[in-house]
Amino acid sequence: MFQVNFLEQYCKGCGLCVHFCPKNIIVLAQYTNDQGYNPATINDMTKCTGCALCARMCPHVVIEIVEGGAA
Amino acid sequence: MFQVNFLEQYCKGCGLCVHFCPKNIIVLAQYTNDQGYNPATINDMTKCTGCALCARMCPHVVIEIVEGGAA
Amino acid sequence: MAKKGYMRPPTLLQKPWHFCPGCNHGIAHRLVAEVIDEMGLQNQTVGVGSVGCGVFSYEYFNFDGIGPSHGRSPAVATGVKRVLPDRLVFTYQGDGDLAAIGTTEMVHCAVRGENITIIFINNTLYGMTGGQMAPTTLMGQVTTTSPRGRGREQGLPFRVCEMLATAEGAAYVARVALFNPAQVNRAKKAIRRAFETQMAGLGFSMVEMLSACPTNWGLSPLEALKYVEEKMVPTYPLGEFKVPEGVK
Amino acid sequence: MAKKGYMRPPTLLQKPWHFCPGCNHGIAHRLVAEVIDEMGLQNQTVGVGSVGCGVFSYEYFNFDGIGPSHGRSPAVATGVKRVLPDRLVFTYQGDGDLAAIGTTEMVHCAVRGENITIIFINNTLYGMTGGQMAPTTLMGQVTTTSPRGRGREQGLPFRVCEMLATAEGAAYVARVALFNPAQVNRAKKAIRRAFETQMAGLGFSMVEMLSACPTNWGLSPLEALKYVEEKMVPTYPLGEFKVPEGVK
Amino acid sequence: MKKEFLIAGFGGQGVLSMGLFLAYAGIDEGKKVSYVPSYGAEMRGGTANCLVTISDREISSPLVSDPGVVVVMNQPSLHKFEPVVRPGGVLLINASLAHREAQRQDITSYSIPAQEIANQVGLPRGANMVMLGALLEATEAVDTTATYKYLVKTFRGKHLDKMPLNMAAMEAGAEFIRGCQATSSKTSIA
Amino acid sequence: MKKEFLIAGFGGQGVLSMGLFLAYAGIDEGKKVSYVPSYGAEMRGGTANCLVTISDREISSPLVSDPGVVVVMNQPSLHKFEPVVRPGGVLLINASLAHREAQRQDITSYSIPAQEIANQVGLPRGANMVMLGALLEATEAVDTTATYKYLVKTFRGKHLDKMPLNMAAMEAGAEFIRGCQATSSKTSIA
Amino acid sequence: MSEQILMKGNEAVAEAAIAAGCRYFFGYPITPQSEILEQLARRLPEVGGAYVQAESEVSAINMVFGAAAAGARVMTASSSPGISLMQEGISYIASAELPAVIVNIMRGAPGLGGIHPSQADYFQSVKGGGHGDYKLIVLAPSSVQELIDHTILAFEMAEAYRTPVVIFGDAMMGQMMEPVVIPDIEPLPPNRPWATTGMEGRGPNIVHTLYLPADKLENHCNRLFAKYSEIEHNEKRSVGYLTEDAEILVVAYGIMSRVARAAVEMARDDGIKVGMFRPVTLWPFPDNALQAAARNARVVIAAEISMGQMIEDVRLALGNRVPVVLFNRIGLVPNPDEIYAAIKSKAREVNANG
Amino acid sequence: MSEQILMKGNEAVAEAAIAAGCRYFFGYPITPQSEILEQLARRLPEVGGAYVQAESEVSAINMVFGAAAAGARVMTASSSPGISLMQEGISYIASAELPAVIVNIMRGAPGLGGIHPSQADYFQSVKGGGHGDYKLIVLAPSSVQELIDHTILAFEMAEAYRTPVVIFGDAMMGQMMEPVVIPDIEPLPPNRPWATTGMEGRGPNIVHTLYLPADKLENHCNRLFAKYSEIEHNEKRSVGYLTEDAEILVVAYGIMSRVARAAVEMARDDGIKVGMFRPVTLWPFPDNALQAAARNARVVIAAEISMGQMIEDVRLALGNRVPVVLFNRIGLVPNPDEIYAAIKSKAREVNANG
Ligand SMILES: Cc1ncc(C[n+]2csc(CCOP(=O)(O)OP(=O)(O)O)c2C)c(N)n1
Ligand SMILES: Cc1ncc(C[n+]2csc(CCOP(=O)(O)OP(=O)(O)O)c2C)c(N)n1
Ligand code: SF4
Ligand code: SF4
Ligand code: SF4
Ligand code: SF4
Ligand code: SF4
Ligand code: SF4
Ligand SMILES: [Mg+2]
Ligand SMILES: [Mg+2]
Repeated sequence: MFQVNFLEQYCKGCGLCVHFCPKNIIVLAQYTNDQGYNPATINDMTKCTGCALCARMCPHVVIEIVEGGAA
Repeated sequence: MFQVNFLEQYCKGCGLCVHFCPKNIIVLAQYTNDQGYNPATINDMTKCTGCALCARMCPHVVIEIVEGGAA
Repeated sequence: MAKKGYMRPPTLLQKPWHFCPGCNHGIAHRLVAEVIDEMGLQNQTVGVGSVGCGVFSYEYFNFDGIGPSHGRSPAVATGVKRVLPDRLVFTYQGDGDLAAIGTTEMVHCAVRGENITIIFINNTLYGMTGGQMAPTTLMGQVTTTSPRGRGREQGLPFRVCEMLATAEGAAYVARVALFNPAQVNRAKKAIRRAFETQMAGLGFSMVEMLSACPTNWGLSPLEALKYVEEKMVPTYPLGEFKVPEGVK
Repeated sequence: MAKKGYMRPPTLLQKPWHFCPGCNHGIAHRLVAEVIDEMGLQNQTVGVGSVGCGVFSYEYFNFDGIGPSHGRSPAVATGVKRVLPDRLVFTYQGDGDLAAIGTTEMVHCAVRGENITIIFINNTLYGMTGGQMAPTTLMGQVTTTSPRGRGREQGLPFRVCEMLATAEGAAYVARVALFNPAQVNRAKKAIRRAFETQMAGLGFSMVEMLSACPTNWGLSPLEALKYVEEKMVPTYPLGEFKVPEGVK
Repeated sequence: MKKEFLIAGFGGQGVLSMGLFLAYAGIDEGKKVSYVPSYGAEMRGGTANCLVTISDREISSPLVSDPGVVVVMNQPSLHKFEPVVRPGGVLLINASLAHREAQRQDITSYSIPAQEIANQVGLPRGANMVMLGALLEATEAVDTTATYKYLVKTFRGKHLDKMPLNMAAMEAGAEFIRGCQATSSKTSIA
Repeated sequence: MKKEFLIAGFGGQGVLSMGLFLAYAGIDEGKKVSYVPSYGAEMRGGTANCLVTISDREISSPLVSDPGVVVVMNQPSLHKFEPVVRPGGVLLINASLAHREAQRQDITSYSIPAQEIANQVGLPRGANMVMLGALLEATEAVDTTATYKYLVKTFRGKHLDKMPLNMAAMEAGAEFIRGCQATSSKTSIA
Repeated sequence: MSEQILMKGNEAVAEAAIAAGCRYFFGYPITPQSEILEQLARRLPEVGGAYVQAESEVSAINMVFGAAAAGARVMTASSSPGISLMQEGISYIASAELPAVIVNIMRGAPGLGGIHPSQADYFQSVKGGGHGDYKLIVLAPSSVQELIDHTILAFEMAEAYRTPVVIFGDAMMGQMMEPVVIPDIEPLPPNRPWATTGMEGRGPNIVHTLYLPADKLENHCNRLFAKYSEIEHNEKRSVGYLTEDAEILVVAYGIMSRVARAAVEMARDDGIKVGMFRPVTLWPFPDNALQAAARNARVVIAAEISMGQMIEDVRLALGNRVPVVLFNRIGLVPNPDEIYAAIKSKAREVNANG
Repeated sequence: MSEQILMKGNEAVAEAAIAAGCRYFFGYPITPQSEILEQLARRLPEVGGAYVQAESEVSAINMVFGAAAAGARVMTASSSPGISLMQEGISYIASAELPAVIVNIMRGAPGLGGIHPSQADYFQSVKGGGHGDYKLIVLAPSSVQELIDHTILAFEMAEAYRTPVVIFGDAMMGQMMEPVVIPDIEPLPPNRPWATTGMEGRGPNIVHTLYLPADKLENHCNRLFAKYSEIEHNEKRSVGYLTEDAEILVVAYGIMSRVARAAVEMARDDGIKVGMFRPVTLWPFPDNALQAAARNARVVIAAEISMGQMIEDVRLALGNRVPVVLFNRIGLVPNPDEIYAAIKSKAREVNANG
């Protein structure tokens, strides 16, 4: 089990994590953060494989992934 | 027959013409020109083949070679 | 990337960045930080920034940093390295900074075989100043100063790696891209090899990264990555142009 | 040289020159003048000089001439050529001028494919200022600023032709020498091809001439030619690095 | 007569073009006009704003610290610019993105759900036009007709079909203000 | 006491080192000294010259337009510098390369076949030492011993064997002057 | 076109250059002047000219050297750090007596500074940032319309005197829009018999700056300075505003003069006898006009967006007849209130000292 | 070594730098300063330092930036055109508050000019050749021994104030030889806790010059100028010679001051009441001392090898109390006779005006 944490206030909603997640579990939220962007978020954390492709592609170091985590 | 003319006052006595003349007919004079150099000169003009190798190598455009000439 | 999970590299300060959404500068920053951390060099590093969208690098990295004038980073790095030969000294430069105004400094670091590393972010234009044509702009590419698309009159794309590889003093020269996770991994390896080249004292090293500028390309972040893959790579082929013996 | 005999080319004014005895600058000047006369371009030429021992070129040539600042001749030539695209515009530069301070201007003329010609006199050092080390100085060569012989710390010889040939915009690039009459003839041919490349609008052209500086090498004029042949050529191989279709 | 308008928001919200509409309308009315956009590096991802001055006399300085009319298109701009409104001036708030009321009592303020209105009109990217219409109604800055003229200029050619919707958005903004004014007294600013 | 010496000739004739000998001798005698060489681009192939000042007092300006002593090592230098010799001063001409006598009447001049003398001494490259010896004899510029001391310094190490010939050249130059002076009256310059 | 259009200062410079017959531009991007490049990249090809983006400011100024030598009407533009890089080239252009127009849209400094409005390059252009003795004509417009008028004037002056002319703007003037009219002039093509265009029908033309014999160099400098004297005689320009009875005189140029004028108006409303003097040419500095304007002044306030540079020329013009004090801000164009406050406090002093 | 040795000015600068503990030099050849490079290329490796020949002056000054940031005592040297190329870099170094010594052995100008002695870069270094508000300490030695002493002083000042220091020489001073003594000092190694040396045991050190928020830039400039005030307070240096009763005062610096002094001596022999004032620091300019020296002056002669640059600072110091006239030559160091003649003619005027 992996816990994917988003430093939400840094996210610029670029959608790269959304695109590169092989499990298709990341989406951009409906609301906007303080910067005015729709931040990325995960609906179903259980599907996450911890592959970190999302983090690899994130240009704003928004994503950290820890094993075990809150799940 | 060729006439090799030296613009003597421009000669800096570098000796390149002396070295590259296949007929070995160019020598540096004993006297110095106004610039203080021993200018190149030819003793036996009859041996000159007009090959112009001397002029090709002269860095000061001292040498002109004309066919016929004074000989 | 054997171990799973992912943590922010400690040499990256936790701050919001000014980069636009989807800008590849952020990925490049992160990779540099990761390699420095993995090599344990945080305390031995002097980072030399530049003027361009990467201008705040010294505010984001958690190690000593210098902000030089536009294009002169390789000269500044030379000054640093001669004084501190055992430090990791690298520059972080855009294509305008490195390949236009800073050409002399770049070329002579390579020619001298100066023992520094250049991290080179090629996004085909001057990002920070609003998207003007750079020497690296692709043929036909529209920018604010090539409004009809770059034509022959405006020159031809400058292939920096190919040029610098001709310098005997250049030890490691590679071009990588950041348009998908595999490329990002490769890019990271190249940075590591470049830094290893330097720490082994083997001479000049450079990693060019083909990098997306969604804002000035007028593309979405995703389209911009595709543009890198489909438009940039044909002009700027990827690969290692020079690898020193000790690092293979 | 089919016809025998030899006359001063009319585009060379008849004046004493400041060059030292045996200096190859004189030969280079003469060759440029000969080609321009043979091509009938005296009235269509704008010569762009430089700062170095060739600084007085505009006083020796009998055509329009410009004396720019040190190293910037390719930029000046670009300015001229853009205004007068049908003129023959060439620069005459030493290795310090071209390959050190003027690197950016040179590289970008090649990268842009600017339709000008560079005549490049490589004598491995700064002649005019008294023989300091240049980027082109040979390994081990003693100069006033490499008093122990150039070592690795002082960098490695800069092979300009090889580097510029990587630029797509560079159409004709050749390295010749002046150490004997056969080489001088070859050098002249290269100048002719470079000028033809330009007049045909094919892009950037350059002829590098390995050139003796007896004064600063501390050699006799003859020894200096030998030095070019035996010491310079191995580091700077002669040949045509790029020849455009139209000129072959 | 001299009026200054500060319009602020995110880049991309059409803040700068609102300013241009105003300025051109001013020129059309024979007024002196100046326009100062924010620009450069700090624009990116951050706020954009512009300051428009419309005056009967030569404009000495294009900059003022206390503009009479301020339009804020988002929350950060509200924070930043509410304090600078000239006492007695007008503050127009895009309530769709700025989620609080004005705090000052010495100015007239309007909270306008510009996005919602724009959506209703059928021009979802027209929140700025809604705000512009509101501004014209709330301040009598320039004649609305003058603005429409510039609108025509802007959209002439292939975008002319967008004219009606844009005018509708402006009108909806104006209508919103009229609704508000029915309940409060309108402040005219000098 | 302040004396200025101008020494001029082709580059390579040892002109600059003659000046150095003088200057060091001056230092050795506790005098103030300055030395200004010509330099740079126009040196090449052209003339070289240096101006040495030796003085009891602080030297205000290292440049003078009318040096008391002038040595010309070749014809062009004779042309150029004969006119500048201070009236009453001394002009020493290397007659081997300057093929005319001095024309001025208000100075003392010596024509010295320096090359021939050097050849005789067996130091063909020592024309400058011949002229130096002549200069010292003709002007009492500095003590000859002081000059010898510097000579020792210069040649110490592997060139010491060259000392005697150099001293002989100087002595031959001095001797030539003494010969001349036997027929004219010597002018001491201040 | 005589219609009023709203234009950014930078775009206005570009359009004015085209109106003045400039067909060649060489430059390198830098905020806050890049719109000059962008506009000319679009426009020059349309009018048969060439926009060349140089690889650096050093290259740009040397391309200008070449194009001017080849007889073209030519311009470059940059902002403070870029202008610093041009200093060697500018010295060469001045020495070679080439006509050229150089636009400096000044920004925050020193170093990288920022992109703020600034007037801190006064010393550089007015006193001499390059090596050696030379002068540049420096024009200081204060509105977008004046940016246009001065750009046209700059080309005329450059050509009349064969000398480089600098136009000063700042980040705000470059960016702000005002309604302008671009005059419909028909400039003659450049007439330069000395230009290096290929020597058809004449002897060789040479453009250079090397004067090895000392007397040649001295002659050259004296000749240059004779020309500069002529320029000083002919071209000093300034604008006074309510100076007649002014006991307090504010001296300011460029954007700052507009702020100063607004402050003067505010203070006049309070009955303070204050006027404004605005140098339009910074070199030649309008010293006589300033002396006249300061006739009744008891204090002079030099107002600058710098740590005090123009103030030296104000002091040189006025000697120690009247105290000259500095009002300055950095990084921004101040509000008229601030200068107004400075005027008021000086007015109190003046009254206190009777 | 305390023995007197004969040394060229250029070599003396090099040796003095080594004595001052400078171990890094970055430079590019140019006549008439190349002997500084050549001497340091020989000597620095002997003392464990590094001589790096830069590929241009632009690179050289930026290498200096890097080495100074990395904590080293560092120098560069050039001559007029080369110094022009350094202007951007100098503005950065001043803004970043890096200690560095920059030697300018001035030569004929503008443009390529020549290799003559010159003092025509006064405006460039004293007023500001780079962009923005900054000041450089400028020292003007007048003998080879002073070149040594001032080089050592320059390193001390650079370090004390964290600011670049310029040393002015000219072609003659660089080339002429005088007997000198190199002082045997033992400078401490540089102590720079702010240097970017790798952050072992502390947080990151940053050296930069970007201040985007306007208030940050304004603070930065105010802070810089507070430091400059301190320097103005502490470091003004000058030498007077027979100024007490001088009715004519010659003001000259560097090599020109020696010529002026000789002329003053000649005129004193004629009974003319003339003195000399020599600024040693050109910035900060010793205005107070000049005012004192000119107390009794009825005319002041500014003597320069330029078309008149220092004369502006003389005028600024003296206001319009006394006429200030220019004596100048270009391309050469004049003979004392020439200044003597100028003094004599002024003496006649002064007497005529009684
Ligand atoms: C001397 C100088 N010239 C120009 C500039 C303006 N400038 C700042 S960043 C930049 C270009 C940046 O482009 P690049 O290096 O490609 O970086 P990017 O922003 O694209 O990452 C320019 C031209 C400057 N700061 N200094
Ligand atoms: C900006 C500037 N820097 C340095 C110089 C000094 N300088 C004059 S010629 C020259 C080097 C000439 O060397 P090179 O170009 O190789 O020509 P060469 O004399 O060897 O033929 C230098 C450094 C200068 N004139 N201007
Ligand atoms: S770690 Fe992998 S699976 Fe999990 S969210 Fe990220 S990309 Fe998707
Ligand atoms: S990649 Fe990063 S910045 Fe982009 S949407 Fe995902 S978390 Fe946000
Ligand atoms: S032409 Fe040939 S043969 Fe005649 S002198 Fe010259 S080199 Fe000798
Ligand atoms: S090659 Fe020319 S310069 Fe040399 S010796 Fe012969 S004629 Fe004279
Ligand atoms: S402008 Fe381009 S390069 Fe710069 S931050 Fe934005 S996306 Fe990145
Ligand atoms: S110094 Fe060398 S390159 Fe210069 S003229 Fe003399 S020989 Fe030729
Ligand atoms: Mg870029
Ligand atoms: Mg060379």
